[in-house]
Amino acid sequence: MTPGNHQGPVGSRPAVTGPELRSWAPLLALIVLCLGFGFAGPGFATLENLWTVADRSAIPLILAVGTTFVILQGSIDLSIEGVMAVSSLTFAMSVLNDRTGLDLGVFGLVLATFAGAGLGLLSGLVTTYLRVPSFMVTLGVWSASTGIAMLLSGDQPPLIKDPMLHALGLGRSFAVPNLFLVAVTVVLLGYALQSYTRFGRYSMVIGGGEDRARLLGLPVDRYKVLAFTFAGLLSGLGGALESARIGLGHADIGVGQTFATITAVVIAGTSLGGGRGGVLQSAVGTLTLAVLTDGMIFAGISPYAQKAVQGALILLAVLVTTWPLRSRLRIVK
Amino acid sequence: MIEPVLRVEKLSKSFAGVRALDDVSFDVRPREVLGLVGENGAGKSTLLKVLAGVLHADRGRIIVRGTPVSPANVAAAAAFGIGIVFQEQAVLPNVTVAENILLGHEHRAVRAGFYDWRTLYARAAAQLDKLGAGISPSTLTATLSFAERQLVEIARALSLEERTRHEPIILFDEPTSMLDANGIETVLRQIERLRQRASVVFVSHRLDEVLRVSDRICIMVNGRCVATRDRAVCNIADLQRLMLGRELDAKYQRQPLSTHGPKVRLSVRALGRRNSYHGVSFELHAGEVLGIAESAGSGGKTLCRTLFGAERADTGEIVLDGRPVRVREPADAVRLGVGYVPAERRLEGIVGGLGVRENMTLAHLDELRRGPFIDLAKERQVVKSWIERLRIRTPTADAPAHDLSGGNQQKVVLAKWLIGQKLKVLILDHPSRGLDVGAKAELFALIREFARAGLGVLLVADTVEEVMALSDSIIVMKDGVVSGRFPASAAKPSRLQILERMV
Amino acid sequence: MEATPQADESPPIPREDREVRSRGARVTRRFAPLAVLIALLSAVGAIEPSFLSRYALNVLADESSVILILATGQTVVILLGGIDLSMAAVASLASVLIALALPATGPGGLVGVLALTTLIGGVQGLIHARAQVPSFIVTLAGLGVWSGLALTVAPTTIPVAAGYSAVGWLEHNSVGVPNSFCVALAALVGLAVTLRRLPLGRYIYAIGMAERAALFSGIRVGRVKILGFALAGLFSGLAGIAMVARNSSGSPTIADSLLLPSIAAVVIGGTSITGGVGGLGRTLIGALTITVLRVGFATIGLDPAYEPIAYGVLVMAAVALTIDRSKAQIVK
Amino acid sequence: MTRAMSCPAAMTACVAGIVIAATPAVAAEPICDKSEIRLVNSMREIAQPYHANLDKGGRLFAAWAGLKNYVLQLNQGDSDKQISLMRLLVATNPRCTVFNVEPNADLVVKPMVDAANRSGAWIVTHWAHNEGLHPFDGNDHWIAHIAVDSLEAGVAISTRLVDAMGRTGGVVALQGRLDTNPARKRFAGLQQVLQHTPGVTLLDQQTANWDRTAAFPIMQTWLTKYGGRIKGVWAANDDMALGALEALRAVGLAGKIPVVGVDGIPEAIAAVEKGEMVATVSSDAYYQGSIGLAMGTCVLTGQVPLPASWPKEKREFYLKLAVITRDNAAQYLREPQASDYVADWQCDKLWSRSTGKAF
Repeated sequence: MTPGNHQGPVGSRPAVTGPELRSWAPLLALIVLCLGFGFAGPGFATLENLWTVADRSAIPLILAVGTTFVILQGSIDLSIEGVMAVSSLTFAMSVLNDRTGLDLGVFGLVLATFAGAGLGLLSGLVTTYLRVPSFMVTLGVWSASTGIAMLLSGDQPPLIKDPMLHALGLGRSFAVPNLFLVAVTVVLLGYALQSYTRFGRYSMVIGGGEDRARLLGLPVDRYKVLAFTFAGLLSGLGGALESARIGLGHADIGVGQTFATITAVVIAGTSLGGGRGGVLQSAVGTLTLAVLTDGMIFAGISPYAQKAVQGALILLAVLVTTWPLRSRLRIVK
Repeated sequence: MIEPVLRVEKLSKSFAGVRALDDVSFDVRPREVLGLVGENGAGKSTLLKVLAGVLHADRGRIIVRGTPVSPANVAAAAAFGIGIVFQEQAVLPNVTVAENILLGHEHRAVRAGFYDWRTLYARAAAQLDKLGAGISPSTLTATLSFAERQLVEIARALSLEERTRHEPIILFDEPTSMLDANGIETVLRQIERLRQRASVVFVSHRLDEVLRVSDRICIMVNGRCVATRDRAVCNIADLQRLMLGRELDAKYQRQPLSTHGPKVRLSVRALGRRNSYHGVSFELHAGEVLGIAESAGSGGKTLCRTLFGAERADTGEIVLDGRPVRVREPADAVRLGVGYVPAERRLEGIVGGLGVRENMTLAHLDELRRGPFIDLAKERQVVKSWIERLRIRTPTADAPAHDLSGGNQQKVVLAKWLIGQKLKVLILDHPSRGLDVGAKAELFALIREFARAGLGVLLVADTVEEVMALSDSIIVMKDGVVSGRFPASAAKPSRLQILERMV
Repeated sequence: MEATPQADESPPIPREDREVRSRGARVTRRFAPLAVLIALLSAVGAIEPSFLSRYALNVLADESSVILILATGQTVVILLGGIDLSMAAVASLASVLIALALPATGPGGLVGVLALTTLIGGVQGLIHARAQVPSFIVTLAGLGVWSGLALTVAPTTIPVAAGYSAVGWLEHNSVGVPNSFCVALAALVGLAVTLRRLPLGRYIYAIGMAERAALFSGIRVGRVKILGFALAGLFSGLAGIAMVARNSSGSPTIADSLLLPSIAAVVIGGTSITGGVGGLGRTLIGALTITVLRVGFATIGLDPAYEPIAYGVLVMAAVALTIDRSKAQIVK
Repeated sequence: MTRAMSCPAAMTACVAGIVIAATPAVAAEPICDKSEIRLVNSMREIAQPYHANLDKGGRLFAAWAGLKNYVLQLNQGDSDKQISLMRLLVATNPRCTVFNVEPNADLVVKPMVDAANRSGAWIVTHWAHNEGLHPFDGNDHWIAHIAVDSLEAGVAISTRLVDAMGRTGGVVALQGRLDTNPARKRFAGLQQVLQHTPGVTLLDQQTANWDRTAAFPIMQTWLTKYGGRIKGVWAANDDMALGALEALRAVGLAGKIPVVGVDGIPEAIAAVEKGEMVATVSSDAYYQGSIGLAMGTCVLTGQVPLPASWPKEKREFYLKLAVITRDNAAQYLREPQASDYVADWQCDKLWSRSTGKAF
């Protein structure tokens, strides 16, 4: 290690207060945001609206959990929209519908989820074994799977006729939207994975120092593939559930989700460099976006503005997390 | 005679034609601490990396407790009971101490992929207790001091006891180089304790440390172990003499000329950078070669990079040709007529993918322009002349630079600066690193030649040989301060005098 | 996406097999893309002969012009080792501004808009270089901000009320080839000359290949990067103009569908996504390939769904073939 | 991958049109032999029922007229591509080619008409509104522009909505993508109606980009924001109406709060029949997908004189609108046959569905 590169100054204690403090900032931001909208106008700070936000954030939460592990490892997943599209159609065409004779019921959900996992697996394998940067691979997978979805969709989006699944997408249990319950389960599961399994911990390790992990002979590639597969799996689940809610399978079902999900993951302090952050942070980020969107509709602001706001947020978040790392010789592509 | 736990037989390893290990052989006995000393580039780290499975030897045998082994990677080496302690940067800051210690062999602590944190902490704690280190296994490693991280590294190496019936063999690769006094003290105490349960190979620049902890000391020169001494029967002076190895070839035996003009090219006044060096002042005259001798991490290298704008200085000023200057980035330095030949040649010296021609002219394209365009004809002709002048061996002027040998790459880097019309000061950072003897001699001759042309040459190196061979005046740095000055006017210092002030 | 500097100790790849590999890569990089283009053209031509008629090829050229312009700008950024995801969005924004400005300002407005988009690119470059944020984050954010802005400025399609002539000439044929294509080609050649003959070009390649070494050769890396992104901005503006010329109106989403195709054009052409290797000749081939895919597939009545699939596969294949694996041991 | 521009309303087969002054009986010289004629339907995609039906309509006509050469051009919402595809096709045999164009966006009409004039191909356009751009201004190969009065569509559904609300209470409106003419015109229709209905107030409006997935959460938020004050839901197309309907269903309000949309896609018609939606405007995609081809064929076979000689109102006219409500929903659920349209395809009946109202 030459003094030239960006290690902490020799002998000094590495600075940790920065990140530690920041990890609470997003939660505060979320609370402040809620208070702000709450005081801005009536109706926002109501239990009913709480459930609305919950319902709105359900599917983004599911997507965010999957993407978190990929980003924790320092990679990126841009294929969310495409994967959702494929799983949406797989789902709609495998459950009771007006197109095919199938009626797999809940197994349709499983099937669609696995379809997503398959695409994730593909991204993972290409990234690790052909050593292609993940953002190019997933860009390609995004495009390809959109095409596949269009093929499946044909000249008429398949309508879902299964009342049970439709109810799953729309209904509530004990006043709580079903999808939100699913999302919470996924988040908890994700948190468990992150803190109690080798997959989760090694994702941290890989993000923290892939070279070190390889030096110690850890099967890095295996866990990378696993992360992409898991992300694909949850994108698949998200696509299927979105279809269950809307009642049809459509190739455009996930439009805008990639951008939104990455924003959600990043704004709450999960570093795109990898190794920092986690599922809970992503959850906070997702809720922040949901509240923001909800509040903006309350305030009657056009969704076009929201695009801009999201853009600004992602940049701000990354600026805040990477600013301390700046140094004369740091190379960033 | 006791059966050695580790025997190394005629181990050899070369990088791009340069011998790093040259038939090196030695033994490590049970529960002994073997110190490994030698000038930088003597091959110490390479040797340890080969033993630990990070690198692979070209020839030779590693024998552990009578059975020959060839570890494929760190994990494999660990299985043979060999553990290595890297410098503290190696630990992962973003996970817990326990994970760092047991990474890759959590075993019972992870069942079917699920972590049992209690067991994990318990097992990690067990390792830490061996060291008597008061670190909680559940702390986030980022919150530890560098010394504490070093302990975590040691604990990790120790943990392999659990996997071998035998006592482990622990390799320390300059564990103290990045630590302050207290840190060093802690680590050394740990090594003392280890003697109760393991065999240790210990590499350090600091001879006093080595003498303090080692039972025997193996002195390496140019990739071979030239001598092994019991601690009892030797002192620092002996070690230093041995480290300097065989008497140098005549071509390095030259009286430093002090005929350089009175003109001060560069003067550095009380320059300081936090945690690296402080209060450094000197003057570099036109036509003078000023050598900074130091052992790695003593601040001299950083100082040089500061003068080139690659690092920031906190205090002091830099005066070039009588004018105080500010260098915010290397580009500023280049505009001012300062050149820098970096030690990390492949990373910072050459653009491997570009041709020799493009590399040579990269820094001075403005001087080769006709209008806005690069005058290719002129460029070719200039490059051609320099290839001849420096006797650069390359198939064509457009051959990709990474296809050249180290020595010729270094000449290309040199030419990159010499091409400049208004070059005033040339900074050389370990210019002969990774070059074979012949290439060295040729390079040194060139440098002296151009110095005479009124250039101010500043050299930083960690081998006395290199500094002596080139310098008119010599400054020795240790722990960030100037520990010795040998101006050209004064009598020529002995190599021992210099080494004393380095280590 | 941070380059991991290798310690000097680490063993270099033995020269001979590196040569073999890089030569192999060089060959595939040079010829594979051209082969793909020819194969596609002949395949489509075989099924629909009229596709190869001079007129049809003219239409192809015209169609390719916008993608070509975007890809040309993108090439500079990718050669630097970065990526610009915001170009299409900026082009859309530009189209709206032009449509709004032309009636009032006439040709002068074009200059203004170009200046603005150049500035936009420059600012993104500034944030990337000075705040050291990965380019694809900065531009991903930019993608959101600029298209959001475009939609807010003008949520509707804006027909060019007056002064269309200022851009209309792009749609005519003067030398038997659509002017828009000539302009795109001219811009590409101009930039190609810059890359090959101006110091700036050398700097761009050097930075893409070995940023540290470039820095240590006294190149003002930050400044060059900012310039590169500014160029990308400029070309986004040009693309916007071409769009307005072709549709005689501007729209906040007019170019958005061209983001992926334009990036694909660069990498399919054989320019390495890790930077430093490639060039505009390849981008020209890439852009034409993409265009054949876009209109060719539809012409032979192939289900349009196969088009994105082809992009996806080609992009991955191209990057896998052209990426320089000896550079970074760690791929993220 | 930009969002779909959904396809706005048109009109219905059932209402008999006021037949415009019949064309001169004198038949002109045939321009092409029947075998040479090439029919082209150019549209966004076929992933939506409306578009699928455009295509089906076109094929029905081709089969009926015994024309083999039918080409379908899809642009996937990429205006640029829609233009290029046309330009490419007219590379061969332009003068016998007829384009029936559903513009991806207003802005494609001019370039495509130019292409027709230059190449000698024939084109009929639908929907778009291009101020100051008319077939009769020397665009001899632009046979006709068949527009749909989106304002009228907006008025039609809005009237049904306020009636269903008993002319009091609050309305929320889901707008289409604002850069499309139908979106603006239909909303204008709503505003017009509200002006004359003081009892009804517009609580809120947002664009949901023609998109069901986007409409759903917006509706949810409104439901919590305005709760009981929402007495009616207005949507600029059926897709968004159905999205809002799902949100209502989630809180058990489906069928209790009147919803209106435009397009008459099967799902919506079904909802109307179930009483969950009050009204939608069925666009007779079959008709739109075939009439342009019919016009072109009549011109090419010389059964009608060259368009240049036609009166303005035959070159540019609105389709009449009819609204689907619970009473007549049933008949729209059945798949149409060629026989339903043969009457409209006759060369002397080509204008049977014009409102006669000039622009």
